[in-house]
Amino acid sequence: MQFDQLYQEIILEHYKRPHGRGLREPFGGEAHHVNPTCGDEVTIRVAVAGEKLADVSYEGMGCSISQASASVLHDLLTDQPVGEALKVHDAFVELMQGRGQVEPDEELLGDGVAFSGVARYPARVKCALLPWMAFKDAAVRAGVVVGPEVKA
Amino acid sequence: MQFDQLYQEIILEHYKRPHGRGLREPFGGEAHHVNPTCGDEVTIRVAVAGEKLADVSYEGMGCSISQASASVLHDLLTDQPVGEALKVHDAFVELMQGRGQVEPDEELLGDGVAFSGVARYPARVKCALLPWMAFKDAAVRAGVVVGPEVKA
Amino acid sequence: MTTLANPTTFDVAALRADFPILGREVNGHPLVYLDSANTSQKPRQVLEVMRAHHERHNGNVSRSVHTLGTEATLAYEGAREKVAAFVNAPSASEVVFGKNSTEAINLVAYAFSNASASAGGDPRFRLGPGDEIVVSEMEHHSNLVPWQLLCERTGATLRWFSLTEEGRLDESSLTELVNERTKLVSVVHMSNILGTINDPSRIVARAREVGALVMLDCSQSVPHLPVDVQALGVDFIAFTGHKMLGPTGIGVLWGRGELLEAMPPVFGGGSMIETVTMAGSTFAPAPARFEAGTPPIVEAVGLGAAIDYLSDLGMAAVQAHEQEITAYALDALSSVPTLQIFGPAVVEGRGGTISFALEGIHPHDVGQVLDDEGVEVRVGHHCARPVCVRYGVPATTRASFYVYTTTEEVDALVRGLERVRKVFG
Amino acid sequence: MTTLANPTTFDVAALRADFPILGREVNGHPLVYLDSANTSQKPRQVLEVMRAHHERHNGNVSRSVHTLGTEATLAYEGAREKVAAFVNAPSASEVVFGKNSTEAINLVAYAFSNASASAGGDPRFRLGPGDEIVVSEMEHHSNLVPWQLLCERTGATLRWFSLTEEGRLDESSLTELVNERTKLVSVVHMSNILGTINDPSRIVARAREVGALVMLDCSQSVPHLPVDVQALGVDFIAFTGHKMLGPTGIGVLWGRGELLEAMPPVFGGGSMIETVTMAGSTFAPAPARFEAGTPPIVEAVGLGAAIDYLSDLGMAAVQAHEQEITAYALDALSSVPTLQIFGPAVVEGRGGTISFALEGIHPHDVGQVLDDEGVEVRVGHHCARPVCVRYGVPATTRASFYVYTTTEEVDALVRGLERVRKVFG
Ligand SMILES: Cc1ncc(COP(=O)(O)O)c(C=O)c1O
Ligand SMILES: Cc1ncc(COP(=O)(O)O)c(C=O)c1O
Repeated sequence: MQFDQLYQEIILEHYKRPHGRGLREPFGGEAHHVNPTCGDEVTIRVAVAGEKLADVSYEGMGCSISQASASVLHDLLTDQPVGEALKVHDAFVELMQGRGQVEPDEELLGDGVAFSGVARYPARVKCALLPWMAFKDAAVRAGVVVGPEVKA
Repeated sequence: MQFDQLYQEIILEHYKRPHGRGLREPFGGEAHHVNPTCGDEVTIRVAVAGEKLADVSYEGMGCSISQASASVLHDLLTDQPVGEALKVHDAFVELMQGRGQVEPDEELLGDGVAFSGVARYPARVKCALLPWMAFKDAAVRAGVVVGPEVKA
Repeated sequence: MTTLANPTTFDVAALRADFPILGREVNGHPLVYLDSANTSQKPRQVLEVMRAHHERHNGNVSRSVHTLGTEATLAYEGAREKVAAFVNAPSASEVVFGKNSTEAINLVAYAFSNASASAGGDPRFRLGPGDEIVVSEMEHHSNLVPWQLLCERTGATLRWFSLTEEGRLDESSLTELVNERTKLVSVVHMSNILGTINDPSRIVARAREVGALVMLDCSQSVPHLPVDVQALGVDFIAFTGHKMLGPTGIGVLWGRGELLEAMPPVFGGGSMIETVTMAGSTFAPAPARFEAGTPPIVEAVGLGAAIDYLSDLGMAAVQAHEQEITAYALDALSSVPTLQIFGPAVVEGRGGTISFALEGIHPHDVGQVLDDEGVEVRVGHHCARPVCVRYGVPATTRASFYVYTTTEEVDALVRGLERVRKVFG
Repeated sequence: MTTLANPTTFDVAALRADFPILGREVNGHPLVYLDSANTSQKPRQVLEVMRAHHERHNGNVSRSVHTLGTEATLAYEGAREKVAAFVNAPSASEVVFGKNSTEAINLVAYAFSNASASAGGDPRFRLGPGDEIVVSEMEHHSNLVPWQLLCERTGATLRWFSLTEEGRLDESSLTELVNERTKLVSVVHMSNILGTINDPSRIVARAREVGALVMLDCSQSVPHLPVDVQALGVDFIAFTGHKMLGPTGIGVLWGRGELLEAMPPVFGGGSMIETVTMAGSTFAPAPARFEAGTPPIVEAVGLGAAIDYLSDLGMAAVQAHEQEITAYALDALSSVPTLQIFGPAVVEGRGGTISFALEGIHPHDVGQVLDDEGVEVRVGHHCARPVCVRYGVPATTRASFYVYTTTEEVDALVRGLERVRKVFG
């Protein structure tokens, strides 16, 4: 059923027991994003060490989808080489904007695959993307060079 | 037929051979009115002598209805006692705004009765009323005391 | 149309048959539409009038002498008369059509700035540094942001009523807040988030003492209760067609005739002029002066049909029905564990719009589970973010009722909330 | 839908069956509707899409997570994409919906005044004494009065192109008229009174030289010919749904993305915000920033359906059909004694809108007699009074054509004019 695909166990798990939550020092860039329709907020901090993202920390308040998405983002990107992290970012954004037509890459996206069902709910895509958009801004502020804007 | 009631012979006669046309001196008040939807214009001058309207002169440019109406207005109001003229004015306005439901007073309105058919054409009521509205303003400026505003 | 002999009641089940959309399913369940404060559904009577207009009488208004144009003009102006009668306006020429409430409010705000910018502006509409505009913390963004922008443009100061814990206007500071510097007070008649119905009488009395104008945002009141502009004693009201069984694309500004006459034009264009030359123009009297361009013709006609429908029901009956549903819902919701209501907990002085929170569960998730059951509620800040801030929540879940709402639908909401608590408990 | 294999033509007789109103009678005669430049008739395909939206998918947009809200949002945003594609806009986010062309033009005018009033306003939109705005003597009041009012608000100067005897823009003074002081040139693409189609390419080139923005009033062109904003090279265009087979209550502002981003908000309210506090607000990116309040949802959906209908016909075919009718009408009208045409006498560089005078007979009377024959034409100054002044007449009679117009209808017009001459001769 579509609804169960939206709220997959993995998402509810991340929501109830988020990984790596909390804003940590040191960091190279920070971004705060708001979803204007619902007031959900997230702050992301990115710490770069050499070629790697040494830490991606976050704080936020919002629905299960946006909070679980931040938790998954933390898992997927922390300790990753910068180039790899941006690839994951792009793959996640592509999945979310695919209206349910994009086949997710399990290798790349890990728990992020659980968000496939969200792509069928246009009103919720913004929730899932909120931390990822903030991450991108934070990464830029941390000095990471990224590709062209992706629109949510 | 409705259409023939609109363009009664009397109206076409007044249109083709208007009575008392031209702006004359002396006058006590003048008013210039424009119909904003079609650009029709009329200027009316009122000269009061004692209790009487010594002259109602006019100049204008517009359709058969507005021009014939000015001609009839001149006929009906010139040389009339002020009170009588205002009665005629009010009767004419009432006839025009009556959507064809008002029985005109032949005694009072003379050739003005020919405009009964116009009242069935909401878009043309403004044409017929144009000179009468200007007359009222001109009369006020000539010192005549009139009743409350009537809206066209 | 479904009216009964008793003027204070109507047969809701029969009336529902007038609303085609109520027959549809959502996610395999019968639609339970509890989002009428956001936008209402439309009865077939309204849709049929609009269709007939399109198929028989479509023409542009106030510009043609031809038959179609005349018929369209009569229909459009007839709608204006219906609107005037519905809110007991002294004259149809006090009714200005625009596209929604938001535009109506902005129109007044820009009349203030245009009057302030021109030397000959009417003093009642002239604003500058030192002058004050008063709103409340309960406003919809549409009755807040236009005044914030106006204050930025003119240098005036925005002030506001705060709210009590119970979700009512705190009028304790009325005399200080509305003072000699106040040029305008603009407050909401019925809150779209708390359901609170404000009685503007003390505010109006105080405004009269200090010579301030009063605008009432009636977007939520005109659809749901009898509104009489003369009894209210205010200067302007705004409301919107789509929340009162009419189509989108049509809104109303009502203003006292002498004020509309004193207001400078805001939008320039066709139909609002008296005469135009390249060097300058003069303007038509109200309401035409404020209706530049081709107006929402078929939308006004649709609003007229919606007003006919509501008038046939009787606004007193509409309000009585909603009071009943609201009392039932307040009671039923109080049985849901961990549920907290924002706004008045009693039916007195409130309408059929109830915002609430389930402890620890985000409104988005509440709304999503309910939608899966066919229950359509709104979640978010409801374009009234300061209210959320006031009560310390980022967002709420809101159920709102209308003429077609039944107690069974409230039951479906309560059942849905049980499932929400199961999924996220 | 009535398309034929040949892409440059369609079967008008068959297409007419799509328009219910064309089956009605006026004063005992079959309706001959020659007033499409004023407002067009609507095919049943458009009416059906609107009705289906009301009966199945009605909800408010961009505010709900529920199914109805999501469906309504997809329909509304889908319409935005159709509009963008129709005028070849690079992105749907460059399409701003409002209630008509007039609002679209006023929106740009108020963006200029708001930018001028604030210290941080983008220099391209800042206006003051010494700056100039250029229009033409051919403008509809809706593309003239907003700029007059803007100049009054800011102290800028309004200047204009004059017209040639043949009814064309006189561009001989282009380099003097559009100069370093010019901030904006706003001209009509196709005149609603003369029928003239202006080629903006020289104006655009000159504006680029001096750094001025260019707006094109496409109210009459988008409905009748292929319009490509990228090929035109302008900065803004405005058009209106009701003239292109869509409903009233919907209009479009297209603007280049980077310009929309640089424009301050005009109307405040719901949906145009990023975050709101009592003390101040921040705003959403375009197009949302310019769509305060509940937008004309079903009207946008109707416009989308109208665009589908026109696209199925093919805009090249639509234009070809009108060229044919116009050539026929220019020829037929030239046979009427004492008839004088205002505007280009040849079909080249003009559209299917023909204004004329019958010597000594007032247009009101012409229109009235024609209406008695079921022939609906517009009479008056057509919201372009300066054009009338230019050609020394208070008003004109205007016949205008569209996809459903036939040569038989032109014949009926010519027969009607004979009767006019009999009654008033
Ligand atoms: C050239 C032109 N510009 C602007 C307008 C205004 O369009 P609307 O009345 O839909 O705002 C019109 C039509 O009335 C027009 O023909
Ligand atoms: C109290 C209140 N004011 C203003 C508005 C704005 O109405 P609209 O969006 O139709 O302009 C709304 C509804 O959205 C409302 O509930």
